[in-house]
Amino acid sequence: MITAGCDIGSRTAKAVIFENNNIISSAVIPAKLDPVESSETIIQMALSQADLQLNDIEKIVGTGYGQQEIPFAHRLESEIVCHAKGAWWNMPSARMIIDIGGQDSKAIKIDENGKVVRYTYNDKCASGTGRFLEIMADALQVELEDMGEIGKTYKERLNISNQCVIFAETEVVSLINEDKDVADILNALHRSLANRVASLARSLTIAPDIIMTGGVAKNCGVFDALSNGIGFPVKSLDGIDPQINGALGAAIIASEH
Amino acid sequence: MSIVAGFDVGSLSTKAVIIKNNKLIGTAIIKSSPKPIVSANMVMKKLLDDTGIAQSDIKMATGTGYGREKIDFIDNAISEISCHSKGARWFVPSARTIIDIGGQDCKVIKLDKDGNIKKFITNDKCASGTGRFLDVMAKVMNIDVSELGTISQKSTKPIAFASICTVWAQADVIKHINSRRPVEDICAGINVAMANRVSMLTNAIKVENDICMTGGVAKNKGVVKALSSLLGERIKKLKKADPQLTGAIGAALFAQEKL
Amino acid sequence: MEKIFFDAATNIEIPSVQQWKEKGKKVVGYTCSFMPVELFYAADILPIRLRGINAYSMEISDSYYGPFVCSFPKAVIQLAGSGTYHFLDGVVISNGCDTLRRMNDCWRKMGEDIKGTLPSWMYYVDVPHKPDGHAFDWYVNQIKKLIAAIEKQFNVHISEKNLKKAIKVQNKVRKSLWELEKLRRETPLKLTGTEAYSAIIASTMMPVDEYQAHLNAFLKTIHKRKQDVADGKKKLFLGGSICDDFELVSLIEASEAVVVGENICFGIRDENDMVSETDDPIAALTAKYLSASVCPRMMGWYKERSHMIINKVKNIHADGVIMQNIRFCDLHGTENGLLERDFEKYNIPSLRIEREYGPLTETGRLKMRFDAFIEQLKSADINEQKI
Amino acid sequence: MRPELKEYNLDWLFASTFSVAKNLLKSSPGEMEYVYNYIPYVSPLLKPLIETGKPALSFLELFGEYYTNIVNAKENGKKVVMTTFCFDPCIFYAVDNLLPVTLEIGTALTSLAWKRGSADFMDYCTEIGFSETGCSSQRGAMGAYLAGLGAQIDLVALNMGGVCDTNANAYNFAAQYLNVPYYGLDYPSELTTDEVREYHHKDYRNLVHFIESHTNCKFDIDKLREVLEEKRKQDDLMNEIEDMQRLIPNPVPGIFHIMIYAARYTYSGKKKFTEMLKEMVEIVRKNSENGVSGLRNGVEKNRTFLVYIDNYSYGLSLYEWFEKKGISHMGNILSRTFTEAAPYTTGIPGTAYRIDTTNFDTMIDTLADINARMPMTRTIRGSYDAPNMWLDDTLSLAKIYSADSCIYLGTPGCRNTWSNIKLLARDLEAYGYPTFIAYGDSFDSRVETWDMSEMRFEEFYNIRGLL
Repeated sequence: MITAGCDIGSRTAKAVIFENNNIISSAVIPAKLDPVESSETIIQMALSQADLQLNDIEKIVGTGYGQQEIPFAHRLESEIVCHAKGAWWNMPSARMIIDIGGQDSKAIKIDENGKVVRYTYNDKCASGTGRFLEIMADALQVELEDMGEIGKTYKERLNISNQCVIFAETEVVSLINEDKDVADILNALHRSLANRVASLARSLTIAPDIIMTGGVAKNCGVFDALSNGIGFPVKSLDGIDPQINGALGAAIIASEH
Repeated sequence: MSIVAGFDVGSLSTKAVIIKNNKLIGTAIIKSSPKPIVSANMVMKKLLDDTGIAQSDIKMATGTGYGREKIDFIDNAISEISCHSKGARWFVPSARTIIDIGGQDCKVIKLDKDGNIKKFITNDKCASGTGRFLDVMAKVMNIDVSELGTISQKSTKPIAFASICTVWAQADVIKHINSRRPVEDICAGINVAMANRVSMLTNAIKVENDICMTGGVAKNKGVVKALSSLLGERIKKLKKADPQLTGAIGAALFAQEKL
Repeated sequence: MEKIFFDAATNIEIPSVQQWKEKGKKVVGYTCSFMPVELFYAADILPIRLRGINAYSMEISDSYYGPFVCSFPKAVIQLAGSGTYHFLDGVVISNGCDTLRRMNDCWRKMGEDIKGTLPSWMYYVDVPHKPDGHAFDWYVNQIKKLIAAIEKQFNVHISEKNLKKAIKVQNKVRKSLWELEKLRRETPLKLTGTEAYSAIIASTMMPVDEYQAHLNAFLKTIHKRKQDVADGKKKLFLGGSICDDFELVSLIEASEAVVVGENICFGIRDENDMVSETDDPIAALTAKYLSASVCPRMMGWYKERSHMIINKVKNIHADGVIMQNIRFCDLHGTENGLLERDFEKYNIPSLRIEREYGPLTETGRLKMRFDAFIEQLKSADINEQKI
Repeated sequence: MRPELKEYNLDWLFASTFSVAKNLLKSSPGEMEYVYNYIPYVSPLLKPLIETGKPALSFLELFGEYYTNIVNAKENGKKVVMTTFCFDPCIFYAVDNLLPVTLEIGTALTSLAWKRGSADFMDYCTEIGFSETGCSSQRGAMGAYLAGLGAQIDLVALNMGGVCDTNANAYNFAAQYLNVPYYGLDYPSELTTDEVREYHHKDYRNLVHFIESHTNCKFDIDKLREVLEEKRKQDDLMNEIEDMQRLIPNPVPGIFHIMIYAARYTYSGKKKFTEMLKEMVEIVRKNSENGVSGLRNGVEKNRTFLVYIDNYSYGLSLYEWFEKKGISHMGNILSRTFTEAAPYTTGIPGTAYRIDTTNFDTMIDTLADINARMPMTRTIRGSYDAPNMWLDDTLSLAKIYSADSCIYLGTPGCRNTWSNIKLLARDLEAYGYPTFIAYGDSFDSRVETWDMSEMRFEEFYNIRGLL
């Protein structure tokens, strides 16, 4: 049975094709303004990689911010359930999943069967979301993908404390004005974001293994800082791009129904 | 013959003007670079190139704006509040209430009849009443921030947003885009949300006529219209120059006084 | 500036506290200015004020406190959770405001999650929201209960004699602090607000005898000074929410201003702010700590408060007032709104700001407001000259 | 505030809306539909209300009368006292020339039925100096009274000292701003000790003195007894409704919670409220006899207990959503009556009150005890996990009502619950109650729009498998 998962987020669109408990193809693109267009483009990309046609797919589950707009989805599932499913499939020892998304961040607690036991999402403004990094990348004029590596080379420990993304941006600008090094500022930003998200996990009471999923997991600065903020080592998915985890979970759910 | 200059280094844009005998003879607006000193040098170069004036001809220069203290070629630095008041009076000599929506904050200033600051108030709360709010929203909509006003004019039914936080409002905007609500209604909703925040601040200071709006947002007809109707008062148009230059003009006028 | 005071005001576990501990003596932390420190000194216990300075992140406290909450108690919990308060032998929390009283709950919960963060003794003091009548009697009883609890927990006896002695000692400190306040009203002005304020905060962090000695020395140095630190500057009064993160004072003074007085949960109000040495000590402490400490949490006492504050502003000859409140501190936020109207009636220029508690990592926006306010005050001067 | 809003007096608007709306009940369905088209903002509230039949008429009559009396207060030589919910206003009705205005009810009604809710009034408070982060429940209606768009307030009296700073602070602000006398009852953090009881009694006697001295009226013992006896009847009726709520399916229509909430904090001790309750009991009894759920479609899929307050900011959207999903609304903290007869107070000495009308003193003590045991003054005053406080109450209520899940709804202005809700939710989860914390504002739709909230609710019920 071939199934697919399609995750239309506010920043990126992801798709995974899944057959016999294996990922056979996956794709990620920046989201387009029209979610229908995003979903059609992304599924075609994943299909052509696997050399398949849309009608070869038996079941498609849609998820993400724009899930309502996916024209070909047979079923919709919340990102929370999809991320839980994907991470648990990849790593059955997972008990807690942290997903930093574009509009919100979530901490999810699951049981040994991958079922969601509790979850929480970020509560205050957006300083704990992927948007935060994007706005900051803009302000610092660095590429989003490079932030992690650059931040690793920091020398001075700076602090960003504001609760509001926009005002945090002001803090960043003022650090630039003070001729602070970009790496030092990035390091502070990563810690600031990670600490906001860490509080989500802490409020559910920590349970290992903790897996970080979503695009931001690729940022090693945030990833490392998260372990510190939680006070417990965070793991990454085994051999899978963390960004496709939601779509993967969706594809797995499709195969189960 | 006295040539003076005013520089307004803001978080989103950097503005500069040259004034000669009380007359505006050169203006420049550029997008700010993260480093104010870089912005200041760039705007200075543009100004000199455009007007053909040599830097040495500028007898006095005053700086204002977020990065004012970092500019090395100015003679003194004065806060935006004072500069916007001064500049607004140059546009509208009868101005008593000045509303300036900047990139980082929003200020409402009350002046006495001679143009002295009687009281001012700024929003400290959240970025939802600042220029950055419109900026972020325009970006989500994939339009230029300058288009927000014109597009919104076609709207008959502005959409209500969660207006307490910029980023929460942004989530709302994305939701409405996804569900294909008319772009003009979304834009109008954004402008109204902005006007709501600003009117609250303005009312807190008890407006006195005439009211002026300075800064880039003054060019957004949607916000100005919504704000006028909320306040129940007309907002005077700044006609002599681009309202975005008000701070820089005020700075230049301070420089002129120092001569 | 007196380094010893500055260090005490900007650090939590200062050397004098460590020395106190090394002698095998106990240290207890408390939350509000309603707490009679004399009780602890009478038992030879060092009381220190719980503070939230230098908390750069909130990942621990945000997992207990919700988002719409003042950052001061959050910062205290964050520090407690990171082990900063490991040296405390006990904590006494009172209901200064809703968020502060909930600190008790959050701290206990945190103790379940993070080993070693819960002090061995936690005690809650219920401060009534009225300063007189049956509330007075209630607080007398609360103090008696607290005494009994201290005696039991630390196996000590708090005698009336020791209590009276402790009152005397604290009154001496208050007299010296009043001395300091008087100096801040003089021209030429010989000390900055940052200096004065760090000395005031240090009084809640240091053993009293040591503090008294340093304060005496400090007063002497000031007297010897000649320079007017207020020359060409505006004199300001600072009011509002708790403000032991006195970077704010320094930031104001980085503009052309000097802070000559405050009303922010620390220090003394006036020369009568003393504890009677003749009355029954517990009643005397209640009279000072409850009845004379009316703060906005005591609803219905605004007129008395505004009268006191306006008089203070006049007495110190301030040119203007900066009223601040920590975001989500409605008590001070609202009182500042009322005060703003009253200041206007008395022609006292004022500036109202809302801020976050804690390290000032970004000062641009605040500095612009202070600069503009001072420009406003100066332009008013020029006008007066014109007239 | 919008200039056009300054044209209308809020009390008058309510008085006329409710007085006119009650005529709707005499109309044919066709006529009703026709009228609804002309009142697009009030109709989403009126429609489900009117569907309840008799109690709706009483509700509309009650509020028509309540606001008409306030509008005419000065003409009739009456004084107006501004008070809070969670204060039992029956004491005011024991004085001839006094009428209470309860801000939170005004805010809720405005949020439910006005086009822009009470947003303009809330902002007006900020404009005149009140803290923007203060609780929205007061800020709404308070703005109207402070702007002079409602009755002239003569005095302020309430009972939130020691329970909720933000609440007491708002009334303190109003009193200072309007320059009228203020009296606030104060509550220690404990509930059941003798010392506390004595504190309550002394404090309440000061309130009695305050009322007498500012109204130039002496309390009439017969009038007081009459009011308290009426209150006793009301308590019994509310208890009866609550008791039947334990049945599965729950026979109580969700909207009754809003109707009782609004009436008990404005019309306690008044006959009209008793009438409404009697009619409600009749409906609930009939439902229970037939084994029918109070939900309109009759099928109960989930029983949700609201651990704090309700939501009024989206009109009745949340209620309608509950109806659509088959979720029984098990009431919130404000639905409770802590009398001795209440099912959740039996066997816990000192936590409930008893109405004793023997003589003047016992009646005043009774009133003091009642106010100390109003839902919030009782439950939110101490540590959330102290005996008889928030956690205890929530757990026992959730158990008694066989709740499947819990929701926290509140306002960002609530310092107490936002300092504790994460802890409470954790404990409730540990006891097996899936708990959702909503970030919206119960009175201000600008904090989180209904679209967004709906998405979150939908997510919660789906993920936790509650439907």
